[in-house]
Amino acid sequence: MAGAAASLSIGVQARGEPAYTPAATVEPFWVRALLIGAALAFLTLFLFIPLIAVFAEALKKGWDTYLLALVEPDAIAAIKLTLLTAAIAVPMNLVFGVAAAWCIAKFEFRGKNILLTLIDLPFSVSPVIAGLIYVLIFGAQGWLGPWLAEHDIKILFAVPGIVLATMFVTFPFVARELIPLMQSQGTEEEEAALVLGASGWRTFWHVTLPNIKWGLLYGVVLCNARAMGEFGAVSVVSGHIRGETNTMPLHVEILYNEYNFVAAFAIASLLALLALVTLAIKSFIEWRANEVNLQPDQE
Amino acid sequence: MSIEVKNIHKRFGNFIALDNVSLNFPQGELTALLGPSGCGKTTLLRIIAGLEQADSGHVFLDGEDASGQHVRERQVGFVFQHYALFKHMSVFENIAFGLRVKRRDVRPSESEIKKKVMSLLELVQLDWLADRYPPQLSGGQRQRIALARALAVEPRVLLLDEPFGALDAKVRKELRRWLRRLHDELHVTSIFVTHDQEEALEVADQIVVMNKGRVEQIGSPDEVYNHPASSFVYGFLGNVNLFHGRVHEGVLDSGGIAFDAPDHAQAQDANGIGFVRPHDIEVERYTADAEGIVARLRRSHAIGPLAQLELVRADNAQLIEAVISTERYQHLGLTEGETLIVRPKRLRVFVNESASQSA
Amino acid sequence: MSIEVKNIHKRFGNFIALDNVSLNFPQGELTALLGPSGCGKTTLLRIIAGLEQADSGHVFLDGEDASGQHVRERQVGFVFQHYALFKHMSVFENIAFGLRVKRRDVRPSESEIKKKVMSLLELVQLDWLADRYPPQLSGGQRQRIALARALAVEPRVLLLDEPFGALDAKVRKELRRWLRRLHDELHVTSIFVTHDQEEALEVADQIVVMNKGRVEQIGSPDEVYNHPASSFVYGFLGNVNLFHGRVHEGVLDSGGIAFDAPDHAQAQDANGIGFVRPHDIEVERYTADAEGIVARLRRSHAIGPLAQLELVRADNAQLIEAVISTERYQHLGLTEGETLIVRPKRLRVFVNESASQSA
Amino acid sequence: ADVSLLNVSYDPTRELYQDVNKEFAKQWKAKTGDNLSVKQSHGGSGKQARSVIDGLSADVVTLALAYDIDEIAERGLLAKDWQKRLPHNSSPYTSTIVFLVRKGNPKGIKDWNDLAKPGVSVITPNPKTSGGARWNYLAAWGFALKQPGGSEAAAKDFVTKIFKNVPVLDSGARGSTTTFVERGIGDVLIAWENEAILAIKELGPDKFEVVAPPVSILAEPPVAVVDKVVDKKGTRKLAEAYLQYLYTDEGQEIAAQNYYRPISDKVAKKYAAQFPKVKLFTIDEAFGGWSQAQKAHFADGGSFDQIYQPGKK
Amino acid sequence: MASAITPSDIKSASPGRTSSRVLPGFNLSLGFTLLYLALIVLIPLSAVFLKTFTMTWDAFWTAATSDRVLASYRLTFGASLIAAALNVVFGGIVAWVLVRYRFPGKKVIDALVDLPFALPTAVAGIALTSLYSANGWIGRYLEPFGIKVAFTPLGVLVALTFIGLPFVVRTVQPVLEEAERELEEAAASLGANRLQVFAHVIFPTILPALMTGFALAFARATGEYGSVIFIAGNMPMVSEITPLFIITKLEQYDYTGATAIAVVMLIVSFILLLTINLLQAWARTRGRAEKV
Ligand SMILES: Nc1ncnc2c1ncn2[C@@H]1O[C@H](COP(=O)(O)OP(=O)(O)OP(=O)(O)O)[C@@H](O)[C@H]1O
Ligand SMILES: Nc1ncnc2c1ncn2[C@@H]1O[C@H](COP(=O)(O)OP(=O)(O)OP(=O)(O)O)[C@@H](O)[C@H]1O
Ligand SMILES: [Mg+2]
Ligand SMILES: [Mg+2]
Ligand SMILES: O=S(=O)([O-])[O-]
Repeated sequence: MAGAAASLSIGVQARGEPAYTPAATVEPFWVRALLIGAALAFLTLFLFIPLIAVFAEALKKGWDTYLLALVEPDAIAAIKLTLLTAAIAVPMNLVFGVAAAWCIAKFEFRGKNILLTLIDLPFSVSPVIAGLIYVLIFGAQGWLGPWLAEHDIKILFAVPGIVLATMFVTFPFVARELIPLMQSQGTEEEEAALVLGASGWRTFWHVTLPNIKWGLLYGVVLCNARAMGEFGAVSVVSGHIRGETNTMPLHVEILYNEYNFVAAFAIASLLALLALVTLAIKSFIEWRANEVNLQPDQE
Repeated sequence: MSIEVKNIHKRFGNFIALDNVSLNFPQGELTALLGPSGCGKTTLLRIIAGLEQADSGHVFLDGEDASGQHVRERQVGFVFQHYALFKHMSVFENIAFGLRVKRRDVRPSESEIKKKVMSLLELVQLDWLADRYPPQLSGGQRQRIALARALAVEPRVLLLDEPFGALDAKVRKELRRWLRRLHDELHVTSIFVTHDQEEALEVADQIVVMNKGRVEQIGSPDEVYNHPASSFVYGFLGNVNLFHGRVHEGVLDSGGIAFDAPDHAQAQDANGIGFVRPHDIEVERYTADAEGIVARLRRSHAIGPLAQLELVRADNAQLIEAVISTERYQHLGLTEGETLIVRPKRLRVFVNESASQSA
Repeated sequence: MSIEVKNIHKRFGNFIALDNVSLNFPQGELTALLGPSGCGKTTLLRIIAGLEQADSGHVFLDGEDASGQHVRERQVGFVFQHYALFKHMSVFENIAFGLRVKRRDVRPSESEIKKKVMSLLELVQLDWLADRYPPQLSGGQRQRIALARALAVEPRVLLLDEPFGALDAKVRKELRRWLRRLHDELHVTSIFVTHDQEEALEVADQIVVMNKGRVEQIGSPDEVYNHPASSFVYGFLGNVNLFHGRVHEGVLDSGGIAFDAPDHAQAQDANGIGFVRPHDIEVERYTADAEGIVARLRRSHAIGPLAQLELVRADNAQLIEAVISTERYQHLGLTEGETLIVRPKRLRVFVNESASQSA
Repeated sequence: ADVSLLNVSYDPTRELYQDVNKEFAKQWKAKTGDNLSVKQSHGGSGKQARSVIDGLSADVVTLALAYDIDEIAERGLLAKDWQKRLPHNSSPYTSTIVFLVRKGNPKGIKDWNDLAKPGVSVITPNPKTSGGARWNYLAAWGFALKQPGGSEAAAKDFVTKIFKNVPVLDSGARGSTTTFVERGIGDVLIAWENEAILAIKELGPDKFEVVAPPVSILAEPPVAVVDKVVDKKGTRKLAEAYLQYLYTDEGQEIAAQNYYRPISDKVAKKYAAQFPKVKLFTIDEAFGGWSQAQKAHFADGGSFDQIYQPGKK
Repeated sequence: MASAITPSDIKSASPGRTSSRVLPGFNLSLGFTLLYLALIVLIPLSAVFLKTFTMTWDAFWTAATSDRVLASYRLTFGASLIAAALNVVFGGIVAWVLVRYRFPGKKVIDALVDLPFALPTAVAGIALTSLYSANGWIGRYLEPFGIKVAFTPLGVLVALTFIGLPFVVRTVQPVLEEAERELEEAAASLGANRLQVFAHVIFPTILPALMTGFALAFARATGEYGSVIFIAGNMPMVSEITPLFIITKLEQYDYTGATAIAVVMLIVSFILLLTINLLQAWARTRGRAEKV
């Protein structure tokens, strides 16, 4: 999902109203109304109603049923697994994202564009294929399968496989958020710090990091949302063992298949809630970034 | 501390940014690096600071070869055109940064740091801004903070890359005078880059004029302005009128009028250009017998001490700019459209562009 | 065509950007709108163009009320500070744009358009750039193309909002002269906005000085420079030395030295400030019996026709800037550090800030 | 001690094995003192078999059809003659294929013939991915063969007609049930008997009814211990006991309670009322066994690929 | 992805310069980047290609171009194309409305546009299915008109439109935000009416972003699985998408068949990415030239 990053980089930029809306470049009222109407209708049909539906279904039988569905042991196990997966995949991609952004944004070297393309690659690979590749490598019939079996190392149908697939799918998020941000910031502040005698690490911690922290946080937040929500890739490598290798999205599917719709939507609503919290955090980050960075730069 | 660079070469890909540059920056002086955009000023400054690596050549700080030293160790103060203040740190923290990142054994105590920072803030006259953040400052204020930050670590030299380039004309003028005063107070060896000749002339003790990666001239403001070593320097350092013509045995013939060119006594019918600054042009009412160039006054305006005249030569319709004192202007009672006699008081002839170096 | 604005008011939220502005822009003249940042220059220009709506008041183009007209219909040429060229169109297409979007019945044929565009390109001396795209042009070239584009639709008036604001000092100077010449050729009623007083003084026929949404003064460059209507105008139009003191019956007493203030014969021990331009200050060697202010020459530099002197008053350590001709400077043989006598040749006293209007 | 077992099964057996596991664990605890937890994994039968092949360490597999376990055996995970190791072809319970229709049976569906009528909308999963769907398919095919003058060609024609009436092809049995029940699509759902009864119980006793066709197929979902896995994990004894348990009276009772037809006559009699009388034919007699059926009908280019080409005009 | 709008070439974007190797950590960061990239992305992806090398060309060709697979390509790429186009139109309008107009609830809408990024696809699939099926909240109003959405190719389109929505909005939005209002004013002062301003000034400005958004939405849509399988109906030859087909192949123990199709999809992804990057490079050169 290449686009995520797009939204990201935008995320931390000024998203204010235009300074003024002078008469000369404004459409007649009816055109405005028509366009706003079209936009709202489209969004209602494709965004709002589905979102409301999730919660409506989840609460169909009241709060008690809803809460009960969330504390059911298998649900808890799924939530735990999802959290664990995200807790591993996100920091890994975070470290990667920072390293990649550092070398790409702050240095010139040959092959940079190829590197950028390769970093984007997982965005456009079908999640199903993302799962398939791990089956081909770690499956009992795959390259490393026999060796792994011999050494009793479990990757596929176990947590490592799920984490790997998640890492693959969420691979570019942080990097893609940071690269444009760091590029636009240039290197002057780092150079200033070095001239003042700061070491490399100090420069990074005290100068670079504070400058990218909102972008970084935003990248992490979206990476996390996607890591917790991934279905296709994880479905292929999970094995669907109840209470063991089911992540939340998979658990949703299972509950759904057990005619347990309320519980399915309850878990789904948890994920939707996560998405909403993500968006709220994102909005907050944008707001903060505007507050902090985009104060009148010239007076 | 003195700075010396020797035989510096620097390329970017195929582009030669610095071509065998050797310079001396004397102890305690304020030197301007002046030249058109892209001539390599920034590159040279960055090489001195250690922010860039020269392809060959050496940088000596206080006589000691610094080429191998990391920027961290060179103890230079660097002021960037766009300030490069740390946006997330307060003014105070910005200035304190250089002190706080010192190795523990040489790091001053917090109270010393505080004293130092406050005294620097006083020096740049902005002590009331200590708690602000850079985005809350005006451009001029930011630049002064950037300077204070550079000074905090007691640099051996101060390097400023177009420090006022991002400011508007009025602030710029104010700040350059302020910089001069500051320098007079501190006497740190300083180099500052500019492409504004007025700025260089007004502020610097010494000016280095660069062009296309080479040094064209080095000298005091008076020297480079009044005795330019090349036609390039002449043209770059102020407005100038050009009289194209042929030089023969010490005389430039431009459109039938003869100008003395004593430098070129041995020239034999060579192409030559006479350079005259607008204020080196004498103007008087036309009289039939007066010697000089006949020109029509197209436009004039006299505001303040000087009057600007735009004249058109009667013979070849070339434009001549002249500057005379407003007193004289009023005394002459000139009106636009009238015909005048124009005479260069001082003219410098360069034969051929390529020969200009030897001229 | 003449332009008149009457009783224009404009607010943004609670902020009053224009406060009852009434102005007349005579046919065929080039008027500069001059004032500090934020004083409402751009707002006024945009209201005249129809890009912005005034809260109240009227705009008359050629005597005809245009307040209800859309910018499309006003036939004004507008030139923006950042050029606002269409990046995806070639220079040719940019200039042709205004012609091509005309209603079919009044649209010229392609060959006419071509002729017109080429003649405009010649006018701005850039006919060799027709096929380039804006990103491939220098700032000065872009601005000239923007002007040609505005001229293509044969506007009745030309409005320029800091047309040279984005250019660097040298190009800026060149271009403003070029603009003046162009205007002399075309004689389109033009208004241009600037906050650079030098630019206004050099180029305009008439200058409107604005401050805080109001008009401070309107007049020829000479009038506003030499006879400022208010202390604000005095200060804004050039460097100035201030002598604070008390005015009593036609005399300003500043630090024990008396200055004539004939405008304020009836003032009774009021606060007053004397304004003196640097070139209105006379300087001579110190002699015990000479009348005037005693000051030390802190710094001087004489490049070109004028010498700048930075003096420090002996009595109150205030800074005085003086400008004298280089000839006189050399004649006096001044050296930094010596003590001089300083005398304002011309001084204008304003009593109290609030009373300055009546002064 | 704590011991565990992984039972990889197909979709409709969730409820069955939940009950089995509970009871068996109780018994096992009583017998050995060990705390047993049986892990369950459910999905389409084919997908589950593939997971096992790819390394999902199932101690036992309890799938929809023998062919899937054959595939596992093919990869050497268990002996090829696995089906002989437990009684009754390793199928501790059987089932058949019936119809679920909307209350009152508005389309009057009684028999397979009714599914082929134009205007009847039929829901069944995709035989390529669903074991249940293959039973459905073969049931219809077998029915046609058994009709007077029945031939392969006639059967193909008949099944083609039925699939013309199929508007949605879910990937698993459960998906189809949801489509029929929740989405309200279709007039009739071809389903496992146990699925149909369960659906009525879980989703709407007053909305649906089961229609048993006079003739249908005897579905024998097989179970097996995965040798490779149990040997490695040392759980063979436990796994075998687990499967044996299915054949005990208790096991049979649980199966019957979950609407699987028990093989024990005793239990069968007890629950006879719950299962409609249907004449059942076996896959061996109608198709010559699973591998033959698979090859002829579901492999690429098989009969299903030939008849089901809705995109083609 | 942001790359569209954010030139990877620093020279054009940054106030400073980047040549300086004075900054530390280049080798470390690049080394780690390459290593991690190789381990997580490159080596695993190469497995797919290597697997197909075990097939003969004929086998590959048969597997990748059987009628059913071809039909799934048609559906996947066709629906993705239409969904991306829909998103270009409506996403463009949404972006425009969000940037240019003020109306109640705007902030909320702006935030919610990212929902499809963050919402798990399976949840989206289930929710959309229950809404658009004949007895769903929305479907029941379409049913009388004979419009069936769920379990038809139309359903696939709905799901793909849902997941692609943010791409166009989020690539166009910043471009519109940064578009100089002055350009429009210049055009208006030259006599252009609003429609002409749009056609000649605004549209060309946002065109590259629209195209990038389109390509991104399209790329994402072709690979989408989770949200589609619930709503598609998955009828072979009719509503079976390619990723599902890969899964189907797998479930028939046909690994090589699955990889063959995967390779086709990967190659399409590569080409798409390349297109996107070329688009960006193009936008970038325009951006860079501006600084001349
Ligand atoms: N990293 C780089 N890669 C390629 N070329 C470079 C690089 N840095 C500088 N140059 C080129 O080297 C030349 C000199 O650059 P430099 O920045 O030193 O010029 P300058 O004199 O400071 O100009 P300006 O007044 O515009 O700042 C320029 O032509 C510039 O384009
Ligand atoms: N749309 C707006 N909303 C709020 N305030 C505005 C708006 N437009 C202009 N202003 C304010 O109105 C005042 C006048 O603005 P204007 O742009 O006319 O000033 P200016 O004289 O052109 O200044 P500058 O020299 O900086 O361009 C300023 O204080 C500005 O902040
Ligand atoms: Mg530079
Ligand atoms: Mg303005
Ligand atoms: O679970 S099934 O294989 O019967 O669909």
